Amino acid sequence: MSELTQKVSGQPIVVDQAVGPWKEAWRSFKKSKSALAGTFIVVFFVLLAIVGPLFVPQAINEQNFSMRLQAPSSQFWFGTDDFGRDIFSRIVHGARLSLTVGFFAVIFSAVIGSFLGIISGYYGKWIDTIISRFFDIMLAFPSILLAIAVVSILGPSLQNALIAIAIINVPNFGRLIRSKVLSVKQEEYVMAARAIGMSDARILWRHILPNSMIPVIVQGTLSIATAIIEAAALGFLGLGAEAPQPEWGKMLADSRQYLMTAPWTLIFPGLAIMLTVLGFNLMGDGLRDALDPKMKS
Amino acid sequence: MRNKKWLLGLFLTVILSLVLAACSEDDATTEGTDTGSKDSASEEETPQVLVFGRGGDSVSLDPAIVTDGESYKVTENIFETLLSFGDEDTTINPGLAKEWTVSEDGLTYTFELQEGVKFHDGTDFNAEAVVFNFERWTNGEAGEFPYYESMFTVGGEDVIASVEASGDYTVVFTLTRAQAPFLKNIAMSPFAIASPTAVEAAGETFGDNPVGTGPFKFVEWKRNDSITLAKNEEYWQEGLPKLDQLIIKVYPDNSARLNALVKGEIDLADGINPSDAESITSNADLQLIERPSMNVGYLGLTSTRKPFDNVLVRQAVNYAIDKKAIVDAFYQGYADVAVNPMPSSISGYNEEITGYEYDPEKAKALLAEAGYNGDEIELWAMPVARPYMPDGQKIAEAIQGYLEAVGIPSKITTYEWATYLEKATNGEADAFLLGWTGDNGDADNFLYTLLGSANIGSNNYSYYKNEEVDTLLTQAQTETDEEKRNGLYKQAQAIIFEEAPWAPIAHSTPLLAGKANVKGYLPHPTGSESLQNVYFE
Amino acid sequence: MVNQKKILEINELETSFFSDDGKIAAVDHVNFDLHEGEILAIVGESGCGKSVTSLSIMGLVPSPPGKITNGEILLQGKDISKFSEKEMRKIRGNDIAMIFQEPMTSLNPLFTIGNQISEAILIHNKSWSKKQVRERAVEMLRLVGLPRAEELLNEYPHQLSGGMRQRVMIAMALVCNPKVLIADEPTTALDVTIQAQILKLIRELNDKFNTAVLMITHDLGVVAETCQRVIVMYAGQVVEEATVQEIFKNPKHPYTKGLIQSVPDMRYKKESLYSIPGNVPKPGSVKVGCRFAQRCEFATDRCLTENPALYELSSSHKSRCFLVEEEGGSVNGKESLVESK
Amino acid sequence: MEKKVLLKVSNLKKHFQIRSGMLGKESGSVKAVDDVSFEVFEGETLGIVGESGCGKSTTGKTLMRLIEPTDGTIEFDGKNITTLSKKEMRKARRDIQMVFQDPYASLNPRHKIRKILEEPLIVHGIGNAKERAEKVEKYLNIVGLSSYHADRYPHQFSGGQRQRIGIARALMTNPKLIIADEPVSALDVSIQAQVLNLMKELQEDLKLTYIFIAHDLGVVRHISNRVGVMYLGRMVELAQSESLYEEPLHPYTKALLSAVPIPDPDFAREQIILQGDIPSPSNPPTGCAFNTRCPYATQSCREQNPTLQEVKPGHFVACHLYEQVKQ
Amino acid sequence: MLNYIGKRVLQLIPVLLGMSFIVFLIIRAIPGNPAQVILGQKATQESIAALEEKLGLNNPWYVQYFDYLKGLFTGDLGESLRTSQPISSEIWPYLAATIELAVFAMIIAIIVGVNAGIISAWFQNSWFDYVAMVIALIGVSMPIFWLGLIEQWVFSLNLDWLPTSGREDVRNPISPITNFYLIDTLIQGRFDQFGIVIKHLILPGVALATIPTAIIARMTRSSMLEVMRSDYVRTARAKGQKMFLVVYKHALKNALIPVLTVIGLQTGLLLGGAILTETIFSWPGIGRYIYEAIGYRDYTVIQSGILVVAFIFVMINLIVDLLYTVIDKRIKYS
Repeated sequence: MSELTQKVSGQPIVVDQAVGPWKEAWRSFKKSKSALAGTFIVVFFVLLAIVGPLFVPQAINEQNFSMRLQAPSSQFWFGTDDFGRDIFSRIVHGARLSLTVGFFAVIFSAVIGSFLGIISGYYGKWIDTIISRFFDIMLAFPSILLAIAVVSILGPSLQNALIAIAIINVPNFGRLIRSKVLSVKQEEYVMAARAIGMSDARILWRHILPNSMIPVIVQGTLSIATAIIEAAALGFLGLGAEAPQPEWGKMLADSRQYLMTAPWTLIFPGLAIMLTVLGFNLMGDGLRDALDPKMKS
Repeated sequence: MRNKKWLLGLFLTVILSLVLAACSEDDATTEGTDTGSKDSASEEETPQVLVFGRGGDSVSLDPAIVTDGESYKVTENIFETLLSFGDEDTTINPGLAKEWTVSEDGLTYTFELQEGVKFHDGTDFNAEAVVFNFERWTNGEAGEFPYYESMFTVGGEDVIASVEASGDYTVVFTLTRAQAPFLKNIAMSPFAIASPTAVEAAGETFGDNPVGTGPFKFVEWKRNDSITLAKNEEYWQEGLPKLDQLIIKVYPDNSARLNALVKGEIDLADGINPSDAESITSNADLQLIERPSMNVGYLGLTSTRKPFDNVLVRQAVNYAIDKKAIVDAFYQGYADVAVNPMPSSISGYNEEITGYEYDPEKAKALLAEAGYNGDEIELWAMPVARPYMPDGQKIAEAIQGYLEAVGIPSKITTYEWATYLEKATNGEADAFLLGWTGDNGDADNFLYTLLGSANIGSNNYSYYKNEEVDTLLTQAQTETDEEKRNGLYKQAQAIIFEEAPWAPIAHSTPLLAGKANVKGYLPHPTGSESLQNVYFE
Repeated sequence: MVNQKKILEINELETSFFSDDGKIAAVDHVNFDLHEGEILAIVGESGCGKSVTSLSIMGLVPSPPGKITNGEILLQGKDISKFSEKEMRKIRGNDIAMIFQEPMTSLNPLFTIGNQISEAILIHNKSWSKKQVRERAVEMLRLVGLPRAEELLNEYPHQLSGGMRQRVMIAMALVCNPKVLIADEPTTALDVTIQAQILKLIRELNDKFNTAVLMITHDLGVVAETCQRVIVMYAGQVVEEATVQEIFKNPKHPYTKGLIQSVPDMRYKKESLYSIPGNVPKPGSVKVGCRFAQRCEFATDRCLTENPALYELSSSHKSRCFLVEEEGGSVNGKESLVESK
Repeated sequence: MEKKVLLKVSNLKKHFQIRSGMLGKESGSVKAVDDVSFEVFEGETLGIVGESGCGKSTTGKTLMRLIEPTDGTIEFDGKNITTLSKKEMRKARRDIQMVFQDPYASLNPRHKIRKILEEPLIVHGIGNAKERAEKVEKYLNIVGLSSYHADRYPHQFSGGQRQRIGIARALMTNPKLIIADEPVSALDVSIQAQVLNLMKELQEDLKLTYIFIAHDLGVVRHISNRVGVMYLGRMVELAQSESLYEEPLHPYTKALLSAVPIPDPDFAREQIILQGDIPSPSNPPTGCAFNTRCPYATQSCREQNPTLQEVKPGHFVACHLYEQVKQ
Repeated sequence: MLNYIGKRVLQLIPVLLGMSFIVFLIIRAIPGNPAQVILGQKATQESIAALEEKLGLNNPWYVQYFDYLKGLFTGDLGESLRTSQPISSEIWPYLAATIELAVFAMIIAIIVGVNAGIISAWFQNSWFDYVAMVIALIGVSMPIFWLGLIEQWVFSLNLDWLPTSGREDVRNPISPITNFYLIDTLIQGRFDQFGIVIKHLILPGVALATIPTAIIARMTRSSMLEVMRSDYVRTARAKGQKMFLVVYKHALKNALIPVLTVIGLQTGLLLGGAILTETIFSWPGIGRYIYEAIGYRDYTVIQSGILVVAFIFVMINLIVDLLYTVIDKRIKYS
């Protein structure tokens, strides 16, 4: 037998390092140009959100009526709005708001959704029925209307918009996790874990959860993208950020009347939303390909 | 195989429709321009069709049961009242009543009606019809005819004791108490005379099939979209109306409405943003129309809440805000800086009061004197555009900046409009933006309604209560001598100025815009007017 | 047998896959002939290149990343590896037909059996009437031993068992009387009793129509029961070619020997099976020397540095091993021709 | 010599319910395992063969109660494990371990080999960290891998190596019985031989008892002492492997054996080619399940289900043909 | 099959019931009083109280709920609190407007998306594939309210090709029959108006179609790529079938199933979620109708409106499920 072992190890193909699934994923992620581009955009906006405000030329809420609606120039890169505020500075600050909303809304909905989904998928039976019906109901709601209703209850503010977005995204995560748990439950390594005498709780924690979480990461990244759009949409309807917060959707809504006269007030906030969302979408796609090639939209 | 056919079918249908669209597009454009040029050529033969764009749909076309201005914009053209306002002011003019007399004690009013007037359904207009309408309103269930209740009941008691026909064309009103603005009230849109036959026949659905005596007949209502009216060929005023058809179309979004106007899809548009005024005046195809101001936009300071329970703080706020700058920036100058709670065009306006000038230093001093501790206040901003305040959010942002400058930190808070009103009614706001558009151009409709303590929990949002003011205002209600009455109002305004329950901001000039060839349009300060004199040049 | 007409000649075929790591030859200079009417087996373990060989013949190597990078495939003397896609379409299903391993997934689940067979007929016989097509389809289904042929035409694949589906696949493949039938692991997914049915059918059809069959399989039992000649592939190369008798009675290549010995024979119980140590190398991983050297008990230094040629022992037996050279095998035939080019 | 019975299975049944209709009423059942009884002696290998859908895998999983049996008893080491609580059953699994068919799917792709192998020890509270690490290395060596392999992930191994890991995992708790469910069917022939040899060596060294489930009759003969043949959820024949392969009694066994291709071109035999397909287990024929394909089927075969009877010493068969002989 | 449909419809009942209950609770949790809103800023306390009583708003909530449910079971969606119109008759023009727009958008999305996806998959890694997929990614990242504004700015205001908003030419109004204007104009033989309706549909239709197009294209591509690798596609090619037919016949039909799910889902979303587009383009649709009703606290309209939208949403899902069986005979519902 030792001879055999030697033969085996004598193979020319010996990968001497432990290449874990994460490393493997990173490798394939790195290969994708679009994923890298997405990451670059995301990192750029994250950095912008963190350190950008320290460097912007003008205090964002400083009103200067003599400088209203100035076209982009070397002084005001993206022009000024109807308060004479520098749009560039406001967009930089707005990155912080949009990213915060996107990120936390997704964290909340992912945590709650995963919790419900795991319970539903793992325990099944009547709990599953109840939770699944609940998800059905939530999904049958036109989500934007639901968000509007939630904001109407809580009062319009960025924080409440965040809560509304978190709520409408719960069933998406819940369903995803539930189906993933159901499929992981059928995997042979779970059967194998039971065969060695492992308890259900341990199987859930050690085997089912880690393997079910991958789609959550992917979905989470993609959901940040949609959450940012949803926050902007609520802001656009006047149900999101409060004045004078430089939230991008609100900036768009505030500048609608200048579509003809001062289009820069609309173009730049819109571009900022689109780019950020694009970044997260690209990154999410890359993550999906790297982590979970089988997963589909 | 079957599958393929299905796909092919779908494909062909779509291609076909696109081709059709492409072909007919050309037709449409040429036709469109044709009609356009004919319209502007104002030839006698071609029908004159005017499209009026506005922000919201009517609730109902029965003027008696509604309270919203959008409904009156339409009903003014279908119905007429016994008396009518002047073209651009609230002076009393004959309407369906050609003459009227008032008794000495102010308790009996006799109206002589126009003869030969017919409702659109052919019913004769006469004294019986007037009596029928007033009886309908008097006998209505609580809440059914809200305006009738609010204008003709005082303290739960009916003002109108009886309405009787003393001849085919004579109507006599008997009041329980004198009411100074009675004639102005009678002229208000809600008290338009409807066809008794139609009301009885339609019952609850009268609001869908309105029948009046007005210059236009109702044709069609596509809810949330458009209402079409046609010329009343039998209209009793000779030569009117000049238009053949009137289409009132909803564009909820201000920008969308303006775009439609620019594109020639509509001829008249209300709710124009002051910021767009410049682009309209510089466009030769368009004209900017200013509606005479009869409103006030103000920053209410709830006098039951800290820190505004202190008059010094309220005054300080008044000093802190540069109202002129706000008017210039957000009304684009299409407003007067407000000093008093009512606009200067209303009789009884106190011209001696010049208002608080912009003086941040003085504001700081007052705050120091008041011992204001620098607590953050909530500054409420309305979420929707109102005629008296085109953009509450932005004005709030500006005010926030001014308050900050004198050391009052504030947080801008917004609720949905319905919630906003309710919460403000409950006195939950520290400082809030609101406003008022007059109904009948009477001082009572501003001062008593907005600042009388009886209206706390209703329109007195700032919870202002001053016994002296209350006494002056109730006295004025029954005082029929115009001079004396104005004196009372001037006194009240002086006290209100000192007490500063509000920081009045502006009396805006609501803007409309129209195609340059639209003539004869005279916007009315109340916001609703008949378009009978409008024509295309 | 050797004198029989060659219907298909594979000369120096190299099919490579391109990835970020460069080019990897999955089929590495493979030579063999297929004669009229014979059943030739290509046997080997997973990853040896046997399936890629068959796809190369069909011109169905997934591209990208795969591509035929060298050699020729002569069908009755014409090099079809150089054919355009359009020309190739006329060959496929008409001159060369193919059946696959998974009868469950090889039939389109959304079309009826009749639709799929008719399609195969119509592609190459465009002028046929509906009735002709239908009759031919029924005839073929009967031929492969399917009952209720008429009704089957309106049924969907999922209504059939695995064995029946494989029969349908065979019927579909033979519908245009091809000269060559490539059967890629046709029974691997089937149960033993069904496998016996299908193998019997293939033998019968081969007899009846004289269709040459290229049988790709990993199962030596299947080889022994159905084939006349055998090609053994290992890591992309042909390592041995012989008649079925020779392969089993007198295997020359150590890999072939090992392979045969590692099969547990149902007839006997051995104390311990012979096992070839180590693993099948990944394609492209062995750069120098004999590809089997790492696992070969006879391996010498020469084996580690030099790649042996396919030595010919007799006209019907070739083996890629230096031991054969020592036994007197010589290099000739195509290989020598091509190499001398 | 009386051999010790390690596992005794009596009248084991597993019926999967099919629900349908509006309220999910039970409309039928798949009798995956239908009244199967057998014994496994200590130190032997019992092979269970059959075609797909015959219930051999379900039987294997039911023995460990990975699938709860519908009926019947399983006595392991003298103890009835069908009545154990879930918790007790988990403990009992220390002595019964399983090797799975798919070496790709049965190892958690996110765990390193060390973690995979340690897990059974942790679950059963065996040893401290150091002892566990030593044991992992020891068993890696035993199955022919090296200790440095412990820090790799499953996807870095070939199929044969993974199956060695699967076997190592099964051995970690020193079980008495190993149920191997098609352990070599996913492997290439040359690798298959390695794994089979390994299993045989381990059996001798560690005194293991195997239940070896497979569809390949050659493999089963090679490794088993006794062999059971299953068809449609039933055990149709059970005998010493020599006896079964040399003198199969049941017509199905005969046909099955004759259908196996023999890697010998000179081997001549009369093949019995069965007609038709295996019936669906959700709708099995009445009487003997094999009667639809059996060349000898009689009226009684269509009506009555034969029971498994010992017709020769140690040779059991469920067929009406032999019942009559015996009587 | 009928049995299955019946079962599915039965299953809808708890979902719709649960939904009506949740909607009921949510909207009553929204502060603000419908009577106040109806009467407006100028109302008195008395008239508000009187109106509340008239509308039944002073009953306990469960009484209101059961009254509402009772109405629902007799097919009565209630009356709008604001306009006193029966919702069942009031809602249709809005719904029809939205359906027309959504269907128009989905037709664009399906034709463009499916074909782009197919071609991208067929010529994987070609320039077309790259360009199409980059566009698709930008498409899914697009805030459509912004896109709508930019569309108006470019195509309507600057280029003057298309109308800015609305469904019809105001001066040349369409007399509604079905309220689907494309159909109405055809019935009436008004081809000039048909063209006008199409022109009005283009801008909002394209804005609305952007995201579904992108999603469908991506979905079709990945689904096609998977199918193209399948054995039966290889079989079809081995028969000598033309690549075009292999792709559009064999592969597409199989690839369509996941795409169908997306199409169904997106259609459902468009029907309820087009509020922003409807606002920007002044489209008198159901989304805006409900949104405005929230503003007016018109409880019955919100309740019934959302229920109707949800009902359509679940019906679309049901139809999609049934379509599966048409496409894929393996799927049997019983």
